Amino acid sequence: MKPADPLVVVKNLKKYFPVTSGLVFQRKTGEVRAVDDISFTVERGETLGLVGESGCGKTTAGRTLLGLYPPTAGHVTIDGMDVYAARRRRDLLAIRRKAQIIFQDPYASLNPRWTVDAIVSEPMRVHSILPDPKARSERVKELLSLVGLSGQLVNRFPHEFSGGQRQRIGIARALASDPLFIVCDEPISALDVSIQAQVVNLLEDLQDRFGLTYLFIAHNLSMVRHICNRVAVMYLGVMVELGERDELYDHPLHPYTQALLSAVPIPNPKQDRARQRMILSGDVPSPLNPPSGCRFHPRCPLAVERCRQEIPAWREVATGHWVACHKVAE
Amino acid sequence: MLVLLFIYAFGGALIFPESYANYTDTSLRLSPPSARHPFGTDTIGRDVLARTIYGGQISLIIGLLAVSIESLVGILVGALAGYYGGFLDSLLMRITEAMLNIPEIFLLIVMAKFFGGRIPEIHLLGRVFSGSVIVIVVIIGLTSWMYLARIVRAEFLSLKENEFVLAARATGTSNFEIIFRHILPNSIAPIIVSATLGVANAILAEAYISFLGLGVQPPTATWGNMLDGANNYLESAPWLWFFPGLLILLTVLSINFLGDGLRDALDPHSRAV
Amino acid sequence: MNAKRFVLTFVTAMVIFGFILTACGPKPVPEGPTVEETQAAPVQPGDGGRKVATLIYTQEFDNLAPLYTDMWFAWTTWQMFLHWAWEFDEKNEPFPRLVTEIPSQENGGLSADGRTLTMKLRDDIKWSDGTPVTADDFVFTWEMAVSPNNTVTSTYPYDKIESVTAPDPQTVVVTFAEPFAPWLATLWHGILPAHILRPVYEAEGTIDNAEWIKTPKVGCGPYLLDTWESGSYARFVRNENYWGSRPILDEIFIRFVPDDASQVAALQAGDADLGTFIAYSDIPTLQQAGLNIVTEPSGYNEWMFFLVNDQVGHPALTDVNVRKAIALSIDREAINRDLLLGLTKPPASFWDAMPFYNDPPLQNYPYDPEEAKRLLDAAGWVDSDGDGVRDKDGIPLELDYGTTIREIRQDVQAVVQQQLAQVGIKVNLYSVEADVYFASYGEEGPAATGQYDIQQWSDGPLFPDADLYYWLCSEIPSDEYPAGSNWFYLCDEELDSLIQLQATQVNIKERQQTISKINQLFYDKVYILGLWQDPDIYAVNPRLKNVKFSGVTMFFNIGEWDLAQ
Amino acid sequence: MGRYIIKRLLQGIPLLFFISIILFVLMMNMGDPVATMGGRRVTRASDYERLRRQLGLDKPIYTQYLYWLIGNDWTKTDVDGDGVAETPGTRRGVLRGDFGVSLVSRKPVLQVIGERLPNTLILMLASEFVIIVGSLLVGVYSALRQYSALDHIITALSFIGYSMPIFFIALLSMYIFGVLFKRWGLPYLPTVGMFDPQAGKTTAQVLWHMVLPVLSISIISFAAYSRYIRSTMLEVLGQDYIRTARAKGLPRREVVYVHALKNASLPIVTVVGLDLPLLLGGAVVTERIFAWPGMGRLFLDHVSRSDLPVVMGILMMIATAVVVFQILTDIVYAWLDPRIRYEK
Repeated sequence: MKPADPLVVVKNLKKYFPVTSGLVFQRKTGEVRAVDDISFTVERGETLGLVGESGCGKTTAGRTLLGLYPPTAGHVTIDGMDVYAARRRRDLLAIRRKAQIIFQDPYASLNPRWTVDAIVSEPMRVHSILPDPKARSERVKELLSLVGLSGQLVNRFPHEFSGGQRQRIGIARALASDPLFIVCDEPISALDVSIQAQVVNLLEDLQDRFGLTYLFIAHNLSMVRHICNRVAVMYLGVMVELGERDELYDHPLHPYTQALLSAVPIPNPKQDRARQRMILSGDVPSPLNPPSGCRFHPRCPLAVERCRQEIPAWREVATGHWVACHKVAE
Repeated sequence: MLVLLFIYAFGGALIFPESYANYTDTSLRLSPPSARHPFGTDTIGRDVLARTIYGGQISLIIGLLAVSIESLVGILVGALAGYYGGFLDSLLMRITEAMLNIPEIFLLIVMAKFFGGRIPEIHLLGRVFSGSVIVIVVIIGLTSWMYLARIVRAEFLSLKENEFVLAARATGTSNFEIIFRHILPNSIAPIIVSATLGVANAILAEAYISFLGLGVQPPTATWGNMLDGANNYLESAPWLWFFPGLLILLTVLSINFLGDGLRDALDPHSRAV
Repeated sequence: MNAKRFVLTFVTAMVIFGFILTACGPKPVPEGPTVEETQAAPVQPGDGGRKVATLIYTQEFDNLAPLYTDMWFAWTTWQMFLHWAWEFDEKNEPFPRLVTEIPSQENGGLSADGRTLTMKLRDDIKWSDGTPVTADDFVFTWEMAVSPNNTVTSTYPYDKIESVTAPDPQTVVVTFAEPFAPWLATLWHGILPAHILRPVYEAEGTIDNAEWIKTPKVGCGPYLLDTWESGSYARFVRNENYWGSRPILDEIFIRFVPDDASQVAALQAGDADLGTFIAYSDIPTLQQAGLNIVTEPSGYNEWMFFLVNDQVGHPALTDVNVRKAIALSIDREAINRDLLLGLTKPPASFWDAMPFYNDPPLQNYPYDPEEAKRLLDAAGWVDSDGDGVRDKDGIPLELDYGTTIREIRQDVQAVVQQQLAQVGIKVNLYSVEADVYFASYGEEGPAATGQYDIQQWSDGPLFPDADLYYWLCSEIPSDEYPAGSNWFYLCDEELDSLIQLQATQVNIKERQQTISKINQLFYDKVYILGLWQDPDIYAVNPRLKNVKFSGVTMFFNIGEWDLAQ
Repeated sequence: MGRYIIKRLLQGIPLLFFISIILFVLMMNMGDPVATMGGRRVTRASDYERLRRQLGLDKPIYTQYLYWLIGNDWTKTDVDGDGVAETPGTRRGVLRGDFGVSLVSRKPVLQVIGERLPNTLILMLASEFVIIVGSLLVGVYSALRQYSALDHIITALSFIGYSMPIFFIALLSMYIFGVLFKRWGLPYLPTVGMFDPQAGKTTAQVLWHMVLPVLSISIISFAAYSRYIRSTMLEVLGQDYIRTARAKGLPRREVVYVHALKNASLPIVTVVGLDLPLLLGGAVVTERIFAWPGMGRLFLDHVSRSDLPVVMGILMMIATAVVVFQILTDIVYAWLDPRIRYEK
């Protein structure tokens, strides 16, 4: 395999959650289109940002591509291995070992009944890395010091830690199986602002040291700009724009991206004042019953009749810059 | 109080050997309480005091064993239904609901007949238990797991969406391990409360079914079967039914207290009776 | 918590109450009845001098139609509204009822080969709706009994009959396929009213669902069913159309009281005039309350049956000396004295209630545990491993002993277990519900499949006939013949041929000799061991006059019963 | 609301199917109904085979279930044992309202049950009434006088009542009110039966005989209910709108009985509805002890003879009642609480 191959390839990924009502056995009466046909790749060693408002499907996308939710349709390969085709437990474990996830809520993501040692060593146990318990304990301490925690804390329970510390434990767990790829699912949004930077720096540091690849899910655009190489924007289950960080931030093409960016406070007040704010009207429609055509059209200031009728194609308008909008010039 | 009852049932065994509890002296039948037989004697001259001691052992053992079975089935059904969801959940929950809709005593009677006389005697720890003890344990276990299953299912439904479960899945931890090592320990509090109260219910259930003559068969004594036929001696030999009845009441009462206390301690949100 | 302290107080109070109750409890018991007696006296049914007798049944009859039930409580009730062709008196001697005389070889009613029975009916008998009772009713009854469309409980003995004909309305001719000795005791247990049921049969093909089968309100006896309230009572009123002498009571009220203690209380209080199925343990109380206790032999005795079959049962039981040792080591006198309050004694013969067949009378094996030990030692069953249980060739002398869940049976089991343990025989006790215990071989009933080495229940010959058909080798159940009724798995060729012989012996004297041989055989080989005689026991309030009971047709003279005012 | 009710009713049907299958399987292996038909003697071999054939007990279990469910009048059976099915069936099946014929009394099951049902209902309704009225009074009282001596006593007593096996209450009350009162020369209560046959089935008689059984059934549920009412009352009384009502100067009586009680009665409705199985279960034991001619005793009598049609009929009727009661509970609940609106 050539090193130039992307590490993660996502093709036409769909995840619908059935809405059921049942008498005896449940019957599907509708579906939430949380992720509706998205495609992208993540290159080795890069950090791809995935942004969008809450409820747009970013978290679902992240979890589905790891196979934590069974997909409705689509393919995902990680390091050349098809995630959804893995039937045998051995194949699945191989994928699980390469791809890990860090969660948003450091309070919910650690089993409250387990000690730190048990939590961090679980991946090693499952993947039979270091079968010797003693060696495993040593490794746990090593991992903890790697994320900036004292190895003395291994026998404590999660509730004895602060949020930031807990998130570090979560990171240590993710690292325990020596993964290539980590989905960072809003890893900092639940943390105090003062801690956020520390964690982001830790993640960057780890990326450098271990050559990790991140899919960084966030709704905080400024943090994304800080850490990501490329950024993808999602709206209501679909991807509307994807591009190099600077290209996207400087030349947003999709009206939704423009709106998002215009809401980001810019540290320089002069620039900020000069900027034109774009305020979106209306609420995000229900993914249970998404709008026809372009999903953004009910809130789009540029919407025309065509946007109501026709789903815009996912096109590459410039090298590495993809967008789905009728109004963007060919 | 519960401790006292346990001491009564198990410590009493040090004073009277089991053969004494089953020792019949037909010439002494139905003698009222006296210094020699503080609780009187029964219809074939057995000492009621000694029988309440051995009966207590069996009743308590039945209570504990039945709850073990109840918990096993309840946790298994609840966990599978809650964790896997979908068709399995629907199927298991419909069965649970169906069983819940038949009053327990009817189910017990039908089950007792279903298993009646099919299991031979069991020799355990140097003692002989009539096969009906096992039957009773099994049927009580099999007719009482439904509430627990519902509790466990609800716990699993809420816990399985927790991120630490997702994290475990992302790690590649097997479903079995997720169910039993991740989720179950986190739902243990309501299970403990429910199981404690379950012991009281199991002892009562044994008493009911034995009272109706379908439970544990002689010569093994239980508090319940000591009461069987006692209403024929309502007037002439009240000691026959009073002591075992009182002991059942005390046991159930103290277990209920314990369960209530546990609930208050473990789950401060629900304080209903 | 205050509440908890209260509970403790309450509990203490309960315990104290318990001791007070038990301390003073026994004393008032003997006084109790006298108090009630004085109370009971003024309670009299006084509504206009109507004579209403109240009977207590401890079980409700399931059905009242002949052929459709074999329940004891239905039999007792039949004599109120349905007569048999001939009935039996308090000495269990037959007397003619619907017939003019009981057929016999002397009067020409029974042919010499024993195959043809000619019955002459009275000409004045009629149903309560006025229709005469004729030979046609007998023919119809036979037809219904053997019709495959009717789910009668038993076709016996009608299936032994080749034909029943009615040459004229007062003559019934019964022809048996083979000579059939027990006809007197088994034939015509109630007849069906053809004029009511034949139309139903012709219309529906069965009489199963006929109204008369559910509530037979038309009868030919002294009383008629008036109301039957399930679970509570049944009321019988005088048959104003009765062909015999006018019944004396106006009304008979049957209360269903399933609980022994309640029956005793009602009898003590004078609320009832007659109690049935009295438990031995209640007899002293009732006698103290001034009730007459009447015991009437019905052929039944409580038996231990040994499974003498080395394939199915315990090998030790095939040795007659082991069985004899068991007989010697059970103190049956003490059981009768203490548990049955000395009101009965252990039966020595299957025909204890029928002295005619128990001739010469047998004497019970005594209680002699020392002799039992000696017999067991001699038979090679010794306690070689010192565990208190005898053994031989590595097989411990450990027997399974099963019965139904009746309290007295379970009590006796416990006593027997203890007494046998003293001679080194270990007994495991089982007791299950009757419908499980008596379930068939195909249903894996424990008795039918020979799971117990010793079984116990109450049994008797086809009283007042001596027949005992189910001890035949051919009746041993097997996968090929799951309906077999020889649950003793006993196959003794001598016994087998004697049983077959007696069933065809129409000559009474010859038959008596055969039965006596069987009796001696049972005794010598100890195939069965009697525990206690099981007669029907009634408690009768002295104001109920002229009451007689039979062991077969229980209330045979109910039309003559009277109430002292 | 209408659609909700229909939906809930539809939900009950498959549930009842499930129940019937479970019960049928259990019951098929229960005992042998033919075994006890011979009276005191074991049923004869030839009769045994014939009866099993005639009653359809020789058929495989699924066939029996099918016949039980939809009847057998569309097919022919072999009743004379010659291997040829010649007799058309007569059963119409449960779905067409035919619960079969009792194997014991040969009466239609519906008639057998119908004779006993009213007796049980009388007992149940009276008990329900005593429970609800009594527990409301006691519960409200102890809520209003929280932590008073009487409140403590009530709490403790309810704990004891809750833990009492019903037969112990029954025996104890029989002993005290029947035996001891009689011995002391006090007016004593009758301990068995539904009425004194000499006096006839008059209302007064039935009421008089009902006292002890109703007492026994009530005590267990009564204890739990009054505790429950006490806690919900306390909760409601602590809420803002009650304080507002009081602050507005509404009389205390009105506040308690109109506002608080109305809201506190909501959860009670649920408990009452859901406790039906418990009550019916208690009735089995109570009816047996007090010789009450109701369904519970009918059940015991017929279970002991493995009378499948009757036992099945009783259990299905009870299961149906429970299901219907649950639905009713939900509906009443929805009706009482305007906050609860069920989705279509």
